Amino acid sequence: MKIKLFYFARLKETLKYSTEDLDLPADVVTILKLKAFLAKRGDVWGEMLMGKLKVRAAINHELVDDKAAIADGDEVAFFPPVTGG
Amino acid sequence: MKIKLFYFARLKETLKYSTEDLDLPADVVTILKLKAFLAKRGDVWGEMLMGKLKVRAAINHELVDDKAAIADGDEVAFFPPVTGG
Amino acid sequence: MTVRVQTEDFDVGFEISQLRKMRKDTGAVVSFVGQVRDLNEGDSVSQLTLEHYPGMTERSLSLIIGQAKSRWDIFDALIIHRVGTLEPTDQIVLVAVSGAHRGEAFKACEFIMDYLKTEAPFWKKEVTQSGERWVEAKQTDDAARERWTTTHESIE
Amino acid sequence: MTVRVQTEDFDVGFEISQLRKMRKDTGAVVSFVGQVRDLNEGDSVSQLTLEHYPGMTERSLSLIIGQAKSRWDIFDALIIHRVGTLEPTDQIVLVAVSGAHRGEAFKACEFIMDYLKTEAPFWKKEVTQSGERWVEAKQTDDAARERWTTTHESIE
Repeated sequence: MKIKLFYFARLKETLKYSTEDLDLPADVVTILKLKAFLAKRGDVWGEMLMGKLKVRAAINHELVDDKAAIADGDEVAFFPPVTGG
Repeated sequence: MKIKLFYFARLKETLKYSTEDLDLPADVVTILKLKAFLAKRGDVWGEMLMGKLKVRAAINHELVDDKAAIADGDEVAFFPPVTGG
Repeated sequence: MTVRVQTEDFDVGFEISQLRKMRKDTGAVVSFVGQVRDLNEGDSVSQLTLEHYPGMTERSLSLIIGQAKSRWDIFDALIIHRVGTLEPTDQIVLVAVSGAHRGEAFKACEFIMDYLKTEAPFWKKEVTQSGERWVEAKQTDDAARERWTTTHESIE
Repeated sequence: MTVRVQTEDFDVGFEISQLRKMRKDTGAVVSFVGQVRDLNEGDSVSQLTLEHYPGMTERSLSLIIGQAKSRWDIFDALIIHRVGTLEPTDQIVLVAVSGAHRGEAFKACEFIMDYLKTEAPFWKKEVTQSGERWVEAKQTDDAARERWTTTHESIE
């Protein structure tokens, strides 16, 4: 399953990634599983995605929770709670 | 007791008075008594001040009710409910 | 605090900008602009004339701002109200409130409008197809004002 | 409905005036202008950089206006939000709502701001004397948004 990933704000800065294309293993089918999958990349990934920091996710520009299902071709984004306005 | 009187909006238009100086009899000491005193001037005065029309009053630029006491030198005004904004 | 009653039009952008820049810790300016509608009580309106009670008007508007300032943590407030003859789409009134944060500024601005509508001595006469008529005070305006006294806690 | 995300400044007076004149039966335009404060969490702020999620930002702002339109009897709404580097007293955001009457326009405008603050993908990084830092989301913003769902009836 191929997806496009985006990171914003503190996540982008710390992970040093703003976007990447990924081909996910068959069992990575939800946001929570995607976080766990990325966390395996190492310390800073685990800290950022599975640590104390609140992380919000979007699929195809829509806010979703950890249980949301990911489909092939989706645009997935991870970012901290928003602070606009 | 000398007062200055003002009328606004529909009252001014119907009574054909915008302002007048009055020397009140000794017993005309409240807004209600002043209304009754003015109503004695004739039909349109009675209709306007003691009739069905809601009349609001101010003494020295402050909204007051019928029981408010009038003092020598006061500026008294009668007008319909306000409709600004 | 600024209160102006005038026949001339006003520049909303300029006024909001002045209020905004007055302090560098201003975070929010909430404003209300009232416009003459071409429609009232189902009739089309071609003209509106606003009369007021000079002296009392300025006093009551200042008192309303004073009340808003004592109730909410706002920095400053401005009211400009036009009088004289106006036409549909003309601006009638501007209320603007500045503060550190939006919640207080929103409440204070709406409070000022609700009190202005029921306490400030302005009267409107409108011209419709069937002639001139005085605009009647609305019960909905009294109700809007009452909210601030009776259910104050739930509004805040 | 207008949604714009831009680095350039905006002209509040022009935008409000456009919205106001769109319909001759417009009676009220309520607006909110947000400004960069020189102070946050007790520290003086010299600069602010706003990042956003292009595409999702526009979508979420449009959805927020759509929700406001479905809940209140308003005519139209506008959101302009700046991104990039800003300084104290710079304008950040404009929300303006037009309608026949003020009550609905006030509610819709505040609703849009409360949702924008908690749902639109913008992030602020500020420069203080002690360096750069990401601005933390505020619980008061979450609480402000919650009002529209949990105590909806008492707010209206």
